[in-house]
Amino acid sequence: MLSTLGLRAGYGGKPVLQGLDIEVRQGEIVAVIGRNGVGKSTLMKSLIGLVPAMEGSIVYGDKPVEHLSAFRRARLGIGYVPQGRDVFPRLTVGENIAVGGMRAGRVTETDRARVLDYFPILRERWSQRAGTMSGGQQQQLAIGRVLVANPQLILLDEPSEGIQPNIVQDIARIMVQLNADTGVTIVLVEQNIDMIRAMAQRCYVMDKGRVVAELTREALADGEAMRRHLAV
Amino acid sequence: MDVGTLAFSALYQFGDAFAFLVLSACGLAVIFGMMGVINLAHGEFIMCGAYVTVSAAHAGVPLPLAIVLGALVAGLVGALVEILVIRHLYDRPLDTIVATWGLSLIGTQGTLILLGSTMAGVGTPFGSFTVGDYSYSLYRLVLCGMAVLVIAALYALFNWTRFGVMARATIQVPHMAAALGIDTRLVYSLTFALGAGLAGLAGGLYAPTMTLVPTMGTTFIMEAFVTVVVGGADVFLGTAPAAAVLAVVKATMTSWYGQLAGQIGLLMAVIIVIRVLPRGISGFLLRERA
Amino acid sequence: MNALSRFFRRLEGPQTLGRGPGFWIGFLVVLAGACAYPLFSDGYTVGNTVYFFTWIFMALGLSLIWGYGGALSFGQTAFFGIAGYSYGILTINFGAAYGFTFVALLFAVAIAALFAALLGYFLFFGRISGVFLGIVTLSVTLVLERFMAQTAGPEWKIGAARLNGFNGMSNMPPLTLPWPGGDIVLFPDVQLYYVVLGMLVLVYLGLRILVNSSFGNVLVAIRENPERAEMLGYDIRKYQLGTFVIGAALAGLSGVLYTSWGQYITPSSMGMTAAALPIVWVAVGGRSDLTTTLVGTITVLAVFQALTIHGSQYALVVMGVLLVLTVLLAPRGLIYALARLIARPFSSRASNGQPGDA
Amino acid sequence: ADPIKLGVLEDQSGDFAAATIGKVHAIQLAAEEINKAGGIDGRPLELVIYDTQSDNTRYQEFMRRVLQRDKVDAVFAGFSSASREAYRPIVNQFDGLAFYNNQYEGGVCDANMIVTGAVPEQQFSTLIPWMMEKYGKKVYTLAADYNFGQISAEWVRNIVKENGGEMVGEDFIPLGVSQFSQNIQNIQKAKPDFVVTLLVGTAQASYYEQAASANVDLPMASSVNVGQGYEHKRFKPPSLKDMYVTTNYIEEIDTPKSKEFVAKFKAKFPDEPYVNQEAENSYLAVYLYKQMVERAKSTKRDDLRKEIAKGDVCMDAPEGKVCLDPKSQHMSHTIYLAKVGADHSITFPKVWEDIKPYWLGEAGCDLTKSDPSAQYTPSNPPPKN
Amino acid sequence: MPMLETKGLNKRFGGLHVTNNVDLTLQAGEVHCLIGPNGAGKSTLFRLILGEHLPSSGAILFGGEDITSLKPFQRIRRGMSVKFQVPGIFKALSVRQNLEIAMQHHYDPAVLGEEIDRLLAFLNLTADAGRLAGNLSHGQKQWLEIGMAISLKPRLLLLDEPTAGMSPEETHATGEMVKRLNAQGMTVLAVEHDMAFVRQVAQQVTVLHLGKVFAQGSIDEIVANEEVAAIYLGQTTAHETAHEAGHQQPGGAHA
Ligand SMILES: Nc1ncnc2c1ncn2[C@@H]1O[C@H](COP(=O)(O)OP(=O)(O)OP(=O)(O)O)[C@@H](O)[C@H]1O
Ligand SMILES: Nc1ncnc2c1ncn2[C@@H]1O[C@H](COP(=O)(O)OP(=O)(O)OP(=O)(O)O)[C@@H](O)[C@H]1O
Ligand SMILES: NC(N)=O
Ligand SMILES: [Mg+2]
Ligand SMILES: [Mg+2]
Repeated sequence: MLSTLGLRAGYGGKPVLQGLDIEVRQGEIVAVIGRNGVGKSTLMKSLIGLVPAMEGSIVYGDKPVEHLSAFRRARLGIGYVPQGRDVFPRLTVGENIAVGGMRAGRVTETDRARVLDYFPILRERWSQRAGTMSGGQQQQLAIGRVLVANPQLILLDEPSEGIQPNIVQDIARIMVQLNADTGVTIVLVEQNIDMIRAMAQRCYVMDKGRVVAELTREALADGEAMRRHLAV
Repeated sequence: MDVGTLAFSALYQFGDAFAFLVLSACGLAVIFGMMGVINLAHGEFIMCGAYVTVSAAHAGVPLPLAIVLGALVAGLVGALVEILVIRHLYDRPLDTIVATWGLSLIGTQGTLILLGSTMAGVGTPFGSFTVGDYSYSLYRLVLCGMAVLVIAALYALFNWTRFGVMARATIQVPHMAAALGIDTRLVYSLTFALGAGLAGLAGGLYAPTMTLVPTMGTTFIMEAFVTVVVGGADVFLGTAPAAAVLAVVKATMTSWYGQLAGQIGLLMAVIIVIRVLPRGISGFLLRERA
Repeated sequence: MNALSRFFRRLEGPQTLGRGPGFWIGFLVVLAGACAYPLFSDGYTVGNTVYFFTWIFMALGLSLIWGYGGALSFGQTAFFGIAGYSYGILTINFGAAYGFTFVALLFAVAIAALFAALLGYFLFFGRISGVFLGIVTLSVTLVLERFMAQTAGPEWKIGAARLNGFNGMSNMPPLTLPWPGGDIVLFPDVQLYYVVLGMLVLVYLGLRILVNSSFGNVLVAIRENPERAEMLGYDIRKYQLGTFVIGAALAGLSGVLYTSWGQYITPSSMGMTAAALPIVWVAVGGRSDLTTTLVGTITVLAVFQALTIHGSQYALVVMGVLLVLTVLLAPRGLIYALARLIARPFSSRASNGQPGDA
Repeated sequence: ADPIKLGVLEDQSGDFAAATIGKVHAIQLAAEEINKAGGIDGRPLELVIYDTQSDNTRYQEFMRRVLQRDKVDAVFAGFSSASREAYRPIVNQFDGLAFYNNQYEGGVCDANMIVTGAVPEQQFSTLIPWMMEKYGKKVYTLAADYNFGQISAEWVRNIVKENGGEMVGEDFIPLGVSQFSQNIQNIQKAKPDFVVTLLVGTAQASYYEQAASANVDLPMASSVNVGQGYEHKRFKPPSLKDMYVTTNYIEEIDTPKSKEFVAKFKAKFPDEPYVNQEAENSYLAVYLYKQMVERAKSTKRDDLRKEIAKGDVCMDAPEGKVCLDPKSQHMSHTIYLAKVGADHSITFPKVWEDIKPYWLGEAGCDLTKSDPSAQYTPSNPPPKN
Repeated sequence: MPMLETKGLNKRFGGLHVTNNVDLTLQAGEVHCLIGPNGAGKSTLFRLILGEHLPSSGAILFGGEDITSLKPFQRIRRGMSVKFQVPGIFKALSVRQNLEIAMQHHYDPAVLGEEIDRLLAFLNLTADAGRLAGNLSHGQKQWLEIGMAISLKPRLLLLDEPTAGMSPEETHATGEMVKRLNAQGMTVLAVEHDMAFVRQVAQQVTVLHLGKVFAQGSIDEIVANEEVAAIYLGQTTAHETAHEAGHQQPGGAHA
């Protein structure tokens, strides 16, 4: 479904990702973990195309996409929830959702209703400007905005950040449910171990722009092993 | 003189000032108000629209069509300018001051070199009508109507259509819009072209009533900037009320104390409005944090 | 020696590009060249160079307000004009004897600064920022221009000085140095050149000290993120006001020097075109550094003048093209780009800690 | 022989270009003719031309340059009065000689200046009484709100009063204003017999189109339009219908000298849209200079002034005979009353010959006796001595 | 005397009553955590305390002084500082300069350089000192922002989600830092969604819900509160947190 080979990408000519290989199969939920600044977000950005690949390849489906610009990749069915939310501050909640759905033409009534059922606060605040929403509300909007277009691959960059604990659990549940129902593939960057455990089937550990380990579901369950890897 | 005549003349003067402010400003409201590009070449897009309109009219194209043609050509030039220059400057809007200043020099002097220092006019259509003791130009009412129409059309475009929402999203957080599947380059080009086209429309509409010289754009530019800024960040909740407020001040001052007072009154009104509403009229209407 | 090195340390810091012995040796060489050059040149060139110099103060002031403080003032010419007219009014009324012209210079600059203080109070304590600030300052200068343009009538005079409307005010004496055995009249020639050069060096070094002080730190903090700066306990309004007044005083100094250079001041020096020019100079050089602003301003003035001389009707087109190309090819300013190019082989530090050209 | 150098500082771009490019061309034409005919006393004319871009600061830069670096013998400079005032201190400082070849508000009494343009006493003392006689005594003035407009309006006011008329209104328009709806209404309200339009710059010319489309339909009188800005060529008829202008030259003047001048001009500059008053002023100024130099056998300013002081520096210009007034160093002119018809054709209902620039001299300016440098106005005349 | 008191604090945005009669008391020297659902009004309360928003009604007392109408910078100078939810750093300036701007008026110029070095080391940013703050990773920005806040040596430190985006180890280290600062006498008010962090540092917890104070007490009391679990914690979290409370160990407990 998605794989990178020897991916190097970074900012201003300096690579952050130093030859990174991952492979995600159709319908999988794969987590990426690592300490601050190792390049997790950079990986996500280069997968969606916001950071250009300097070397190496990114294959999505069976097509190489590293030369496509971000909007083309999005139109191929990749949804991206960035770290730091990046909602459109002066658009209303409703308009944010509408923009999320544009890739697939217009948002259908059922899709919208589904997303609003996931995150009732969005329905409540449908005409509020997104920039005035609380941090956690914005995060929910950022996730909802992507789900409304029914992507085949979702890139989630620290989706739990700033969200209240019970909704974190809800999000994990929703994602797993979605994955089961529609077979959507998910790549998840997270620091929240409970969320990883609740969602991920597999996990890459990153350090200094490389994958340094891969953990199976069993290893994920083992708290000690996780802790060791995160302390690299 | 009876009250009806006086009332009509006051209304006419207000409408006339309002139309000039709105039509001067609407293209800039898109390019500067929405996109954040400080477009000092705005006047040259207006001039372009006027020149094309008049040239077409001289060539026998009916005036309404010639005006549309003026707007279209200005829009095309806008698209070209966007692709060649502006596109590279979105992340540093202040630098657009210098770039568009340069474009303005090129536009003005280039026109002078290519087309000479003046162009013959086409004359104002529709003739005049009389109310009480005064006779008025009918075309001025048309301008007024066009101003209202343009505002309504823009409001509809940006709030009710897909393109409008896309454009606003793109301008607010471009990388995220791209990541959601919007062709942001295209949206930018189209939006800029729209702004340039609106400027061209203003030029085309005013062309029959004005001297045609390469520097004619400068007579619009101060009014345009002032209206857009007093309006504030939101194009339509801002520009229209700003133009209305400023038109009242300008028309009143002009009729009482003359054109100088009108001009100074306009500028003072700007200073006072911004002092009272530091983020413009729409900033006040849409109070928000962030 | 210690005091000297302490002095030099205050001239350097993250807020200015030129650093280290290499830069200062270069500075002294350029300064020596500037001092020596009138000896090898003709009166016209010297007078013309003074003319270029007169504008630099305004550019440096704008660099401070805009480049460092992040507040785009589109109305520096208002202070330029106020000081220019003040100088005219004072000297026409009180003459040039006993070095009064320099007293008038100080008064004129002070009047501009005072006006800036009032305006700045109104602006910054009213929390006006961004483009709003630009438009208000532009409006102020345009009001002054429109007003002065219509003062042609004989009723518009202050003492013996007719304001003289759009035609402008003339007949004021040039700057005059009191000198034993006859005052030296500073026509645009060698004497005036040295006086203005001296002022320039003082202002440049003074501003370097200012921007590299803790004041300068706060200034760039306000530029980057005013809310955060306030949340660090700084009363940003006062810093902005202070900067605005200093920048205005420098614009005023330009105004006085310009007025005495050509014995003429006109409302159009406060008009739209005049108001945009300083922004162009500063932006082309690289607004967030004093040195690039200084060099950039001279470069733009000289290049544009040369183009006008040699380019006939194509001059303005070529200027326009050059401006567009500069912005596209040298995102942080022409002089900045050149400086980086020159500095690169000499210092590895240059690439460190400098914003990337993203 | 050494060439005689003439500096030419005119606005070939910017706001004033439309009225000024022709001035440069006229000077080039005159210089070419003179050089073909052997120059001035055998010395060829060499022009040093700079484009002042309608920018006062450029006048200051380049006036210094032509005088100090290029060391020209005389300078032909300036369209707007502001530009003239900008360079005048510099001409004074270097004691140069400058020709101002533009009609203007009058009053410059300056030993370093020679003015070939017409002044209000020439244009208004002819125009206004004629108009009052023909159309009536109620006058409305619409003028540019700066020195030229204000001082010209003062002249109009005074002349109207002297002739027993009444000013029913005056409106001043800041430069650059292009919208006139309110002024049009003011004029209709005042019901004048005719309107004096002293509008300057390309923006203000829009008045005519706007007044016509509102059907104002009043006769107009002007000292500056048509002759300078050839508005009758730029606007569609009949917006300038019944416009009367006193001018010392326009290309429609139907004399052999004039026709010859226009023919030569159009042959050399086929793209020139119009040969206006200032072009002719500039053209004759070059010949005037030639004559003075030849008589003085010198290019020194003081020698030339001695010739001027004799009071017989005259020549046959395309407009007719002109002479230089020694007291003010201004020019006498043939003043043509041009009438714009409904189809924008020009007729000349009246011609006044040899109208002198009398005011400065009568008011007390005498450049044969002293070397002042000032500009006076009727309400601020020279000190009487 | 309490360090901070809010009395009947109200804030409305249009029809939205975001802060509803909040009475909050912070004793000097305590670490107080503010929790509550998204949109409960926590960040808004911070902005009210800092003076970024003015309350619709009510009063704020700081060290006994009524500061309700003071400007933000005046409040900061009286001894508070803040780390915002969204990092507010000087993006185009170097990391070092960010700290210098924060610290320059709080340290003797002679030792300023060393103090900055020390703080950089503490924040794990020594290697990044010369880089532009805007180019840091999200977590690094959080650290920098925290560093700027504590470098003012405030009496009251306000932290809005200080550990968002941090790994468990870093979260734990942040908690230890808060405790250390507290031991030195700093009063801390922190907003957090990470219950492990709250448990690690909080001496007092206030739950905000729909703009009102919903519950108050020790972390154990709060976790035991069924209603809080229902609106905020969710069942498993409440359970796990209570469970892990038994054997606290570094970096061990996570929401
Ligand atoms: N815009 C940028 N320009 C330059 N360098 C950057 C930029 N964004 C991030 N970096 C650098 O790239 C490296 C990786 O950053 P990235 O954001 O991918 O880290 P991360 O693993 O997501 O960290 P975190 O957990 O803190 O979010 C860091 O060293 C960071 O400083
Ligand atoms: N300017 C505003 N206009 C309208 N509503 C606003 C504004 N600012 C905040 N709100 C609303 O006030 C409520 C409280 O927001 P606040 O940011 O204080 O929440 P919070 O408790 O910090 O939440 P989170 O945990 O998600 O950060 C939210 O519902 C938000 O949408
Ligand atoms: N001389 C003029 N018309 O300004
Ligand atoms: Mg990240
Ligand atoms: Mg919050």
